[in-house]
Amino acid sequence: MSHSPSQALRPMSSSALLKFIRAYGQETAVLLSLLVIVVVVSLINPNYLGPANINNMVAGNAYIAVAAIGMTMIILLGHIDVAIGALIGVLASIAGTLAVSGYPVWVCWLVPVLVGVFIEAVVGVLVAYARIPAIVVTLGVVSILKGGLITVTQGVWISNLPPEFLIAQFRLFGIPSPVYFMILLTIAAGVWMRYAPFGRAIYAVGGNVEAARTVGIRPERLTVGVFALHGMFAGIAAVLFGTQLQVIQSTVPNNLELTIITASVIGGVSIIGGRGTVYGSTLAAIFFSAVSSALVFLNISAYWLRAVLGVLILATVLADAMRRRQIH
Amino acid sequence: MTCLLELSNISKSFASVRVLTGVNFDVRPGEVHALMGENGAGKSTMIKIVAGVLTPSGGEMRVNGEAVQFSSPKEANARGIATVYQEMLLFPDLTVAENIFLGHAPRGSVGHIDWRSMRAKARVLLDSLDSPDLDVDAVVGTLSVANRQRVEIAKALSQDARIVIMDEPTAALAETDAKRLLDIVRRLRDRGVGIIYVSHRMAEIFAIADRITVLRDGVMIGTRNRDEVDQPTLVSMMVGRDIAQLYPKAEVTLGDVLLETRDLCCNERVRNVSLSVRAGEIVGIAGLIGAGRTELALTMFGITPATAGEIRIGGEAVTIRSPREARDLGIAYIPEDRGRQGLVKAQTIRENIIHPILDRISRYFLVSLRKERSLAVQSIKQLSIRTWGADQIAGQLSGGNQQKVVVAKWLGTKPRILIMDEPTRGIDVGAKAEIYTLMGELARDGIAIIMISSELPEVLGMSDRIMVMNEGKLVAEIPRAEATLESVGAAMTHSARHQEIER
Amino acid sequence: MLSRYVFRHETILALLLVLALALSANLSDRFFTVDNLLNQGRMLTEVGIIAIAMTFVIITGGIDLSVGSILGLSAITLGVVWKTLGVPLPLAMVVAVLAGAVCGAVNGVIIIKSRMPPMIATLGTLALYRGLAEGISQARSVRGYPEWFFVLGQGEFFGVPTQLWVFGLLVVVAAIILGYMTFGRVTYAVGANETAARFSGMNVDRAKLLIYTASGSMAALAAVIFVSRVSTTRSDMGMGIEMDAISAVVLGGTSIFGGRGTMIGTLLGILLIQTMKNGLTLAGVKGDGTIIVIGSILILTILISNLVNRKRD
Amino acid sequence: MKKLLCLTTGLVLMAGTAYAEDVWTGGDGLPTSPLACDGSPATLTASPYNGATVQNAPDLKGKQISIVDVPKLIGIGYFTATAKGVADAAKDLGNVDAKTDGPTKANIDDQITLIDNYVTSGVNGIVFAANDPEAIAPVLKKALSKGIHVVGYDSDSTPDAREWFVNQASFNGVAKALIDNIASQIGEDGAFAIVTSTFTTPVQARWISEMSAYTAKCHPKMKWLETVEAQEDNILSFNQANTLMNKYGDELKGIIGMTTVATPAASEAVKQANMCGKIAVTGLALPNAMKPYINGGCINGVVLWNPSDLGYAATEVLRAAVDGTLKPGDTSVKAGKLGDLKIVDGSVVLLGDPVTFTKENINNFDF
Repeated sequence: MSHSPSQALRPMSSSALLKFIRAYGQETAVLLSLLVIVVVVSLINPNYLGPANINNMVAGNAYIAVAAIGMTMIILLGHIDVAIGALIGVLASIAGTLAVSGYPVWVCWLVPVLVGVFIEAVVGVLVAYARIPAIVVTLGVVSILKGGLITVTQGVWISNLPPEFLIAQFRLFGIPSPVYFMILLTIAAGVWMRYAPFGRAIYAVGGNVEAARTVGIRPERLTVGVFALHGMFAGIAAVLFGTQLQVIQSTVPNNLELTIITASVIGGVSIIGGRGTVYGSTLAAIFFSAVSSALVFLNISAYWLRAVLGVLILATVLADAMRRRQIH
Repeated sequence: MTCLLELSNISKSFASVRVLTGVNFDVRPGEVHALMGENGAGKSTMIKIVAGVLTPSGGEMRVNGEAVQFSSPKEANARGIATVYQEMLLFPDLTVAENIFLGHAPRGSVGHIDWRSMRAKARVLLDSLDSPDLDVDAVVGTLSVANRQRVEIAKALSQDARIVIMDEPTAALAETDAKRLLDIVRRLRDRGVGIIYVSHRMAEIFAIADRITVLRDGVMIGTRNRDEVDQPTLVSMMVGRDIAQLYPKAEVTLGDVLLETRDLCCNERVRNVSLSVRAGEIVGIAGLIGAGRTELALTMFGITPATAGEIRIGGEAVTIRSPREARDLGIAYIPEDRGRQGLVKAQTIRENIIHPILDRISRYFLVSLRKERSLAVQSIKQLSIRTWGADQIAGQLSGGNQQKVVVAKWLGTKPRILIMDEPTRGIDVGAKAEIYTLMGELARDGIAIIMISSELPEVLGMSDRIMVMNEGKLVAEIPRAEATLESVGAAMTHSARHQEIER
Repeated sequence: MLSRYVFRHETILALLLVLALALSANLSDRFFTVDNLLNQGRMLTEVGIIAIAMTFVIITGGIDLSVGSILGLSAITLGVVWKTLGVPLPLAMVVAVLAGAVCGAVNGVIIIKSRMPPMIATLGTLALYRGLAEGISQARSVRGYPEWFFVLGQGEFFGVPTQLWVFGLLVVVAAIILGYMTFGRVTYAVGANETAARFSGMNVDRAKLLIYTASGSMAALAAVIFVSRVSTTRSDMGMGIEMDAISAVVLGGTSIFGGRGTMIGTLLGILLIQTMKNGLTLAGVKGDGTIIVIGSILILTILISNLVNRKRD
Repeated sequence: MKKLLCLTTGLVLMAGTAYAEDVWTGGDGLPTSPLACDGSPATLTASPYNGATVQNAPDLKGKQISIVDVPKLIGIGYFTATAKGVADAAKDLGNVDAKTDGPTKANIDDQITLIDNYVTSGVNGIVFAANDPEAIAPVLKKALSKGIHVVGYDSDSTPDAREWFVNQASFNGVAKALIDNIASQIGEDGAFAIVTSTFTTPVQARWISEMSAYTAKCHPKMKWLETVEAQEDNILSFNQANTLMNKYGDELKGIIGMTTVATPAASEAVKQANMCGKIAVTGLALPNAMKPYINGGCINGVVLWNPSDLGYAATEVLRAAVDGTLKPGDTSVKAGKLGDLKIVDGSVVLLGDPVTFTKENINNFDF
């Protein structure tokens, strides 16, 4: 019979490589794109592949990659969080304020993580139990966090941070600590989402809520849990973000939330939920800094960075849409 | 012998509507107990109560002699009850192995999911179901219907189920796959599993069931051993009256041929279908789910335009590329999935009824609210839709009344050709009778009706002619006089091409 | 029944608006002056015009995140076509609106053809259009518009700001389309049940294409008014305005899942937000305090409305 | 799908390359007037008053007034410092109620809306730093027409939309200070790069134009490598500075930060890369943010005026305008603790020369 798409795919399943690519198609695509950029640009200017630049490219967006881990889980569930940028700003300021007030550094690192967990858990409750769409809740939360941050800090930069607080500047074997955080957290989250029953439940709820209920999963509880977890990653990302330099601004990069969401989506998370891994989003975050660095190396005005990103988002999601059509 | 499961005097009401009244039912080990009844008879409600999805309003349920009350499917699972749902509650993006074990995967030393052992166990399970061809790492979304069914069954068995509920498991299967499935059911039975088996297929029931229970209108009509009953008895138990009474087929003088197709194709799903319908004629189209009946209707209605062949209306060749064009040619289509395709449930009756004729009842693009209301009021009266008014939300109506709204909205287009896809699915007997009467009246008014239905009694009762589809092709045409359950049923399941769909 | 529900949400909103107006008037005697109120009208026009089209978009179950970028790109188009290419300004205005329409149509085509979720498709074009705006303008502002051009953004007509007439007209037209015309019925049907709409013979794709094109055109119209109001063209114009528009629409009771919402609700949403911004500032609350209040009101209103709604089910 | 992805990426990058200009300094393309290389003062031509006049202003001479300070945005150290200056001046004057409120993003629309609301609420005076000179003009004119005094600082509007503008330092003065500073560190044949906010920011674009002209005139052998954008974002500034160092390797001798965000971030990048002494950083910066680097010896010196003084002066000028002690045609104005400030170009109050902060003096400043 020829009218079922499954027939066309089945004979390939014998090949382990193909199986891998099929399961991690988007991740492979991002990795390949990254390699293409690296090869092309380093041919034009070998300095691009200098150890320092590699370090910068990998470390530069590490906090985005960490935040994208949580965002990936949120999107897997079929939700979204547009407040993540503002949240990172707030949590970084909390960390900095504690640090200059002389609290022990572990308190300064831990408290923002806990606050992040708390805030996102509240968002999760509003989404799961009050059934307000996540985009509406987080749209409101953005305003509250942004306004709150300015009101509290009065816009003053936090400087004179104690050196031992600046965790993002620690290096091990010449590699900055954010790289370790990014890699370890990505792998930990990836493994957890594959091997922990709770992690698998995220895929189940994202793929088919009703079916998930019949196998004993409670989607509401899970949603709150995942939002809380997302808050934890936001907290870690905020600490990495805030300790990268000697001062903490009370503003975050423009459209930080969109960058994080984009990393997740380009990394292969299906916005409808149910499919994707965290490896792709981390690769995508590195990919962004590689592109942004490449623009400087190629003397392309940064104006075009956004246009490039836009085309990339469309291309990847288009690919995802086409693949999905093949499956169903 | 103790029963695995015993229901005594179980009732269930939704709001004030009683859907089950005093049902007694039991399942013994190593037995296939078939559950029969027309749509809306209360079968699914009963199944859901056993599966722990619904809690009964009254009565008692015992598992292995112990009284139980389930508040979630998980609790039913823990008692050894597993369900193979008709709609197949699977996760399309996950693999076969994971679908089977989700929620109770084998754990490793640190509580992690042991993928290796999970895949091995899934392999063993599938082999025991005689499905060695099914790859445990395949993504379920890419599987055929038959294979998904096997995954569902494996999932049910993965928890050592002692009682397995199967809700119309063969509804979507071709003959060979259905036979294979029956083999699997027998294997389970031989292992001592008790099986509640819901099906419409008479032949199947007689091939596999040990006992048969019939429900009608939420009431248990009776339980019989297989060898105590024959088909006509079962049918009259299910229908509750003479077929002639339920299906008021009036004699109508047939007019000219209104709709004709010649070698109509739509990709692989509809293959070279040639048929014709005359004014006043009711043509029934029978076939299995997936046989291409709905696809044929969608092609004639312009949702999936024809890729080859010809459609003639009143003798003239036409092209139909959209439902709007179909409507303008006098074709109306009552879709099979009322909630998804037929109605905007969140809107009022009034709004729904004018959806297909927005352009006709508006002037300068402004909707005539007066005409809208009068049309709605008139339709409510004509089809005796039970509602408090034209402004009631369609989704709040009962299934039968929702179906009448769908019929009303399409009658509003003044069709000459009416295609009805499963026109009585999920509605109560009273509403069914009304729909049948209406069909008779429409036929008398000279409308050509094509009725697609999986309920053979209905097809037999209402049609002037019966067409049988199989794998996208028209395989048989049987006049009313010669049509019997057997003849039509055989044509339906007999695969035109004796090839296995799965390798 | 639907209309009853809508009535409920709008009642909540209207009450809130009255409350906000009363509070503002109480807190500052300069609030309830014709001058101030008309001036607030001038301020809300751009977000308002975008929110009108966004209401349609969200009722169909979609979303358009790219409107801010389309605003920027259209503004740049206006400036570049007029100044660099030397096209007469009235014609340049038309070209700018057309450019917005094209951007919107591109969104529509992507969403319809690829069946990509609108949020992602427009997230992509958000970046793309802003990138184009920056690339085309090379980040240069265009200034020096002739005096007559400012009539649109800074002038008055019978004592009322010119753009308020435009906005008012558009609201009325949109309310008629949504409430009384066949296209409105199609919009609701598509949002509530796209398949059923298709099966009812509605041209779903055409409706979506029209709505996204309208969304782009409205963003472009807002761009022209904006340029006229601030006398200059910059590529960063309209950044983040999509969130303001979406907030207003959602606050107005339009369901983000589609199928439900009214123009009156959106109008009330816009007015409520503007009243709070203005009233709180006049009362001496700073900008950061104001946005906290607006964010809280957004969540609370939807929460209350949801709870009321659920009780009724 | 992978192909599609790679292909589009490649295409876009190529298209971008093709479009890229040869040497793009990031200037605004307007005429420039570089100062003399030897530092001889530019001749200050007295020109007639070209600011606006306030209409129907009530006579508030010596009376209590309320003013609002609207910076480009709030939440960055620079404008926090100017706000402090405004508050200090209000305290020193004793008869001014001052308040600072601004948008959270450097967004023209939010700023305009904010000012408009304050006009309605009936303040007596506005001091502002414009996000866009043209865009802000209509609302300021409206304020003037309602008898509200308007004084700009840091970033001007068009002159006809305000009475006075307090200029922290002339554009060509800043340009000269920055270029001379970097030249003294990296030599006359050194190569340097610029990290700016965005090419759309008028003030930065103006400075860059003047710097480019001054370099061509007085340090013709110096090599201007490129200008990169980093918004007002310190992480991005840090990354961009790193990328510049990696791209040019040994060729790059100096980085100039055009914002108070970019300069410390670039310094941090140099420090973290252990390039102190090999790559010179200068630019505009607040002393507090630079103390670790300058005291640590990594950075020699940065340039800035005292932003607190800038806010202070703006407030004093506004008070003088309200009191009528500052009138069109005046050539200087008394500004409290700052003494007499010169007035040039018709309506521009000069704060004075920019200060170069070095190891020697930086600890005397706290902002």
